[in-house]
Amino acid sequence: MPPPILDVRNLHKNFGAVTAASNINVSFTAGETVGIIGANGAGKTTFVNMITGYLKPTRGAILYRSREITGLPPRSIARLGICRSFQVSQVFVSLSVLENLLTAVAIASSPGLGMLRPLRRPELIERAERIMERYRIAAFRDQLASELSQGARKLLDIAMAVAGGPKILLLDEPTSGISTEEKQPLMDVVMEALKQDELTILFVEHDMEIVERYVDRVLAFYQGEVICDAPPAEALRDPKVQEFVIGGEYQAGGGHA
Amino acid sequence: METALTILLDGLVFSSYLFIVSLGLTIIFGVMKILNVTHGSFYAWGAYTAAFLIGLAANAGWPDWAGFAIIFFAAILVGLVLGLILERGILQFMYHRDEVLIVLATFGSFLVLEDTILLVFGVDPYFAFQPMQLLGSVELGGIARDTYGLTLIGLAAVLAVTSWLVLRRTHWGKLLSAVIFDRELAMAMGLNVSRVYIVTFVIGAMLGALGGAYIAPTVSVAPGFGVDVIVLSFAVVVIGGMGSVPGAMIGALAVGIVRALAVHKFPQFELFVIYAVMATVLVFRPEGLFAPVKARKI
Amino acid sequence: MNLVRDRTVQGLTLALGVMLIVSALVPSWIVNQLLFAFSRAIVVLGLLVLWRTRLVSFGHALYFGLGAYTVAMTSRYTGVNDAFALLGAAALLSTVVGFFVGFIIRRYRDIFFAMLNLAFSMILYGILVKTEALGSTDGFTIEQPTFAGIAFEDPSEGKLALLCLLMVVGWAVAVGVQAYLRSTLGRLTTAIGDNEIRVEYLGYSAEHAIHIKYVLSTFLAGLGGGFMALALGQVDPDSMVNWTASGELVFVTILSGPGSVAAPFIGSFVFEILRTYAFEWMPHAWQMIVGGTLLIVIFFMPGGLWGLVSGVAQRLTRRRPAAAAPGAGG
Amino acid sequence: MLELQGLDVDIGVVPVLRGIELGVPDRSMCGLIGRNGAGKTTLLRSVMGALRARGGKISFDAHDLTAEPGHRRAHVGIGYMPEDRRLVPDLTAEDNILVPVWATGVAGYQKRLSWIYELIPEVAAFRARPATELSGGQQKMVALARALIVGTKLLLLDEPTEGIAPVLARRFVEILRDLKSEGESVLVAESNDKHLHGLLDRSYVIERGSVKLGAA
Amino acid sequence: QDKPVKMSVVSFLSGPAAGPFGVPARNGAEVVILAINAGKLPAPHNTKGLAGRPIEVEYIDESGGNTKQVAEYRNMVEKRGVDVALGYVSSGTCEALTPVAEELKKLTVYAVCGTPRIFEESKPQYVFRTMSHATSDNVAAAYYVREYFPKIKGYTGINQNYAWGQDSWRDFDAAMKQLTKAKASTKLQWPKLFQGQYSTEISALLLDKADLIHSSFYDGDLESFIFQGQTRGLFKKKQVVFTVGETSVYRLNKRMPEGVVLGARGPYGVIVLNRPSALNKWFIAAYKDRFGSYPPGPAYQYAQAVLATKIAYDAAAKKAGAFPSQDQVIAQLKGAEFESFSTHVKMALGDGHQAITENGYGITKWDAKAGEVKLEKVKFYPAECVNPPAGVKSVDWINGGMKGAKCG
Ligand SMILES: Nc1ncnc2c1ncn2[C@@H]1O[C@H](COP(=O)(O)OP(=O)(O)OP(=O)(O)O)[C@@H](O)[C@H]1O
Ligand SMILES: Nc1ncnc2c1ncn2[C@@H]1O[C@H](COP(=O)(O)OP(=O)(O)OP(=O)(O)O)[C@@H](O)[C@H]1O
Ligand SMILES: [Mg+2]
Ligand SMILES: [Mg+2]
Repeated sequence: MPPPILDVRNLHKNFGAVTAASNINVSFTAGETVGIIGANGAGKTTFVNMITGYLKPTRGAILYRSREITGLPPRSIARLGICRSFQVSQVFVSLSVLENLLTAVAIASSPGLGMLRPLRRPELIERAERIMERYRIAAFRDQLASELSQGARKLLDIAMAVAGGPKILLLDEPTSGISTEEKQPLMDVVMEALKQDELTILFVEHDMEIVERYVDRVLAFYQGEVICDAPPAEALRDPKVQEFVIGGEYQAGGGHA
Repeated sequence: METALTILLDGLVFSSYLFIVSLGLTIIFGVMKILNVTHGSFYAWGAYTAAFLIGLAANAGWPDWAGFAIIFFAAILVGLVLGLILERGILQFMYHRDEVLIVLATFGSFLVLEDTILLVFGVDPYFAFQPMQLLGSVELGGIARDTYGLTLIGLAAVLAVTSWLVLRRTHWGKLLSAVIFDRELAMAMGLNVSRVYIVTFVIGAMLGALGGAYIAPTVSVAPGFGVDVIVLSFAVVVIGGMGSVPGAMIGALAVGIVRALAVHKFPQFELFVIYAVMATVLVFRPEGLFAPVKARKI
Repeated sequence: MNLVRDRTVQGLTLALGVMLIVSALVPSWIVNQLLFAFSRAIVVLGLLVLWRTRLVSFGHALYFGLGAYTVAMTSRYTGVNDAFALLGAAALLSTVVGFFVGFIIRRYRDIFFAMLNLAFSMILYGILVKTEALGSTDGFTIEQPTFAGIAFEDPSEGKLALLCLLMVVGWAVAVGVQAYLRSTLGRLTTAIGDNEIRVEYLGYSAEHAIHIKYVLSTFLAGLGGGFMALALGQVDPDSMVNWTASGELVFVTILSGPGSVAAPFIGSFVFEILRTYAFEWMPHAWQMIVGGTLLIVIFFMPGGLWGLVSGVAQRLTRRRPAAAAPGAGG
Repeated sequence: MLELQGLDVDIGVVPVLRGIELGVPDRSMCGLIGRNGAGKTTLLRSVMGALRARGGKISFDAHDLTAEPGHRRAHVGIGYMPEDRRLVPDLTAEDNILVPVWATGVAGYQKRLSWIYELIPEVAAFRARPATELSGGQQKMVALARALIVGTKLLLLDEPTEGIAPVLARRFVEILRDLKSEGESVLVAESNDKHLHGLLDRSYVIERGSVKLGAA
Repeated sequence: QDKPVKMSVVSFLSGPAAGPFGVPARNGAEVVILAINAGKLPAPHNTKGLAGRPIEVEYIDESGGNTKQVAEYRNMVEKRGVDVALGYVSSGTCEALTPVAEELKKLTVYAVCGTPRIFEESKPQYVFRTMSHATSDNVAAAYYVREYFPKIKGYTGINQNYAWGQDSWRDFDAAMKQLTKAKASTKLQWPKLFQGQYSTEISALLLDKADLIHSSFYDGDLESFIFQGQTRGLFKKKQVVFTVGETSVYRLNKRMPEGVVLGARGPYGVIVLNRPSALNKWFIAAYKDRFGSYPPGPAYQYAQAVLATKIAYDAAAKKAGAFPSQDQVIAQLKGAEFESFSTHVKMALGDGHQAITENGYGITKWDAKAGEVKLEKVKFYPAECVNPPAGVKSVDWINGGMKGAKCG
């Protein structure tokens, strides 16, 4: 078995009396696609936040390629290749969609003094445009991000996370707010990128169809604990998962049935 | 021991003064997110109006205590008139603009109002000493103190308690939080936001004017009266955490007492005290002592 | 990086050429106004850089004054009296101070950024006012400088030489700032103003970027202050370090508009002229005119003077009055 | 109950809604279904008075709301749940729910509040916690409760099930069903009708700023 | 038709110093200028205009700081072509303008200013000052204290925290050290300019063991300090010396505390109210006629500057036999000696560019019958007693034991 790319050991997080993470021990191998599910308030975002350096765990350690990254600031973690999208989209509202992506691409490709090179370089623009195509936001190329609808903003948010060429990608509810027609195409795109680049993807998801279809492995959270860590077929039939996350039996094909 | 008492009293008097002049500023900032430079004009106009009316009353043979009534009347009058003119005439068109532009708009209004004073009241100073004279002095800690100055402490306390009660103990305060956080949402929840803004701004203006009007009897009211108060009250408000009433109180106390200590013990450092306290607080607590809660972003 | 083809740079270069000729022809009071205006414009350029990140400093008179005082003190106490050396010292000192203060300042945003700058500037103000060796409230006068060893007998020739130097330096810093604003780091400016969390997660430190920006602005403020000191032949804390001086700088920034690196030069000149005439027409109510103008600019000219100019130009050439302000100049 | 006639709305200079014709009859549940950027949020915000109509008419219960100031909506019994929750961070969950009560000054809200807590017991559990601390989904529940407290006649819900775990989404649907049986009118904007299937009396499809009546 | 002489009169027309200082100063100048243009000054100055040409005057605001004044001065001279720049209250502004005046070669007559440095540190050709500098105020104050309050054991000061206050204290302290055995307090109060609130300072002064307080307050701050101190009995408990207190006398009237030592920065205002010279009587009457009050010190000081200018122009015209050039006027003003409205003025220092005059102090006393504040124990010290001799720097002069003082 290959060594884990990301290793989470004994992670705890308390907010006052609330325990948002309790004794989490998981590790991920390169190229894995992991779906994180759980009830609202179960601690999914907190888990993502700790890995990406936004929150400092109360206890425990996070190792990336055997190197401890616990407590590093987000930018260092991002530079290591751990990128993320957000539950509430974080985009540059007064820049156009193109400029949003250009910024993301440029930062990733210009370390140090490279930051002094012009932003609007043809090679960067080309890359940004490719990403826009892929994430179906090319139509909004010159629109300001503040003018985008919630869903389009979400797409942009994800595109920016991917733009940096990550090794590990964490997506917090990537498909929420995206209309059904767009959900699967979007995930297809993301997954395709993954397969090419040997990316590890962790994504928080409430839509079990998406989970079932795209992930290799499911982590289910409940009250800060991992209650299930198994392949999707198994996890979605787990009684605890059914009780606390799905709220009943899981029926393939979703609520339509 | 006596010196300690004197320092404490001096500190309290000066703190009260600071608190009274900063309260309106912090309330307006707290609710409307406007750093209101015209606060200095309200202050000056309050002082001028009070001094002018007290002078008139004295000439008309009114009793000296009428001065107290006039002070409050002047504050209400100035707050109402200037507050409405400014809010309706200028600020209401600016709420969607950048915070900093609003500051500058109030700065522009301040410059205009400052010269209007010159045109209306002339350059000669006004004196309205009657109320201070009436109250005389008392001996405390071995030295005479003017009673009027001590009433400042009372006024500050009353204002502090009242505003705290209104903001913390009534639903008003919580509704204000809603407006502060998000205008559109507050409106959707049924709140008449423009009325809230008008009322807040007028109350803030009245408090500013009251500061000036209440100080007027102790000073020579001359042009430029409102200029220094701006920086002073900004400093207090920043130390306390902008928009926080208890913050303004603690900020005023900190500055007032440290300053009294400096004046008595190391007068050569007096000038730095306010900014030193401000810089120190900000270095350790970037948003002031009582920072407002931020929304969770991620 | 192709600055030569940048329209703004071309325009600036053309303007420099024209101005170099014009300045030799105008009466000497205009030369003075130009000196004051362009000295201030360099400072305003720095504020513009900050404003692009929605940071406004109510305390840049700190660096402006520091630059001016460096010039005054150096010439008074060291005997060095060459414009190049003096200006170099001014820019250097304020940059160094800006660098250290920057470690604290860079953590602040919005109104707090503005106010903390104010606090620092008021500390310098307090020190100057209190210290007799620094001239106290009276400040200092400064002698006519030499220019790389060349001394001008006639003071008005000296002024003209200073203006030429100022315009060349002004051109250079404007081009430099333009290059910076086009760079990734400079473009990060608006992004940081919008959303720092995202900048962090893209792998860059917003504080770091702000620090660089801040130091750049302090460099410009010190340089502008140095020029101002030489132009005036005088420094004093009230008109150079007090909060009102900072307010004036911000005022000119707003008046100019953030649209272009050329804007500060136009805005500052208009400001100088405005103030001169306001003072002449209404000697005791000139503030009213200045204040009124500020209100008019804020209300009716959101992009400042530059917005006005480019707005007209755009209406003539393009169909949509596009999102003018922050993105322009590229 | 709610009637939109020929509604045109611009944001800035961009026309976003065009000639909207839409009606929510008494005691009915209507869906407004459309893809990202179709204009759902814009439509609801227009009804709430946050955006001014350039043309057309909004009437509610025989009131003409088109020209009424925005804050009147809550007074006449319209509750609104924005898509991005927007809880006041320094208030507790319960205070957030009560904001519209204080703003409109309606009396006797206690009964309705305990009814809401019965309806969504999750909220009762964290009612005393500051809104900042709640997770995204938890905030969503509070926002629904807040809409319910004054929305006695009509509810406007913007993507209520977005970001909600399936277990809770099911509860939401149940809640909506309960509301319907209580006689409330509801207009729900969703990007799909997966969860709402079978609940809707009417469903409108919105596309690029125009609506048409879809299959119920 | 003769071209008029363009004169700008600069003083504080806005800001806190306007009411107590700037506006009376401007008014004093105006009274004299109107009289000059009408040829109505008492003899021997009853010729029309400056060397026969009328004065065209513009009044300029001095507020806004030195830098702004420098810019404005240039506009005045280069843009508007002013012939004489006259006025200026602030020392800093005078210091700032001197090199500019030299550069532009423009006759500039400072009416007030405090600092002695202008003519001690350089030798300007185009700049004059027609009243004595601040050193004489404080030296005279120290003499006065020695004479009338010999029992003083200690003294302290409350002065505005800027150059004016600092210089005033430094000179007074140095002179006291030379003239008395009294000890200076270690706790001096340096409140900020325009602070307005002095309750803490007053407490500290009351607690200080020193029995005499020196203060160079002069504007709104002076009056605020008086109100607050009076209520707390400060002026009864301590002997206070206000070196520029005269500016407030007419306005405060009954509110002026009794028993306070007042100066007027020289023989001006209330201190010379009773001097019987024709010029003084004319000036008081003309001022009162136009502005309804007695002329305070600043009015005298500006009037004196205008008069000096006229005298120089007229003398130069006489000598040249035609309308004089600027250089000819300057030659006449240099080292001139003349009777001004209230005193004898001698342009004795700074190579004939800096005036010296006598300096006087008195003690306030409310005259209930007249309804006016009167000064008691008025004492004048001759010009050569309180001013350094030519060529010696004031500070060195005081610290060196005031050598060469002729106190008669
Ligand atoms: N900054 C914070 N302060 C206090 N409590 C917090 C904070 N952040 C999260 N919590 C609490 O921690 C718990 C876990 O929150 P988290 O945001 O991780 O949930 P989640 O699983 O992402 O839920 P959702 O699906 O609703 O987004 C919640 O009870 C939440 O209230
Ligand atoms: N401020 C704005 N300026 C210009 N156009 C805007 C602005 N806000 C929104 N729009 C445009 O209006 C259209 C409708 O947006 P709206 O937010 O109503 O969509 P939505 O249906 O709610 O989408 P979603 O499901 O993604 O939330 C979008 O195309 C969007 O780009
Ligand atoms: Mg979450
Ligand atoms: Mg929407």
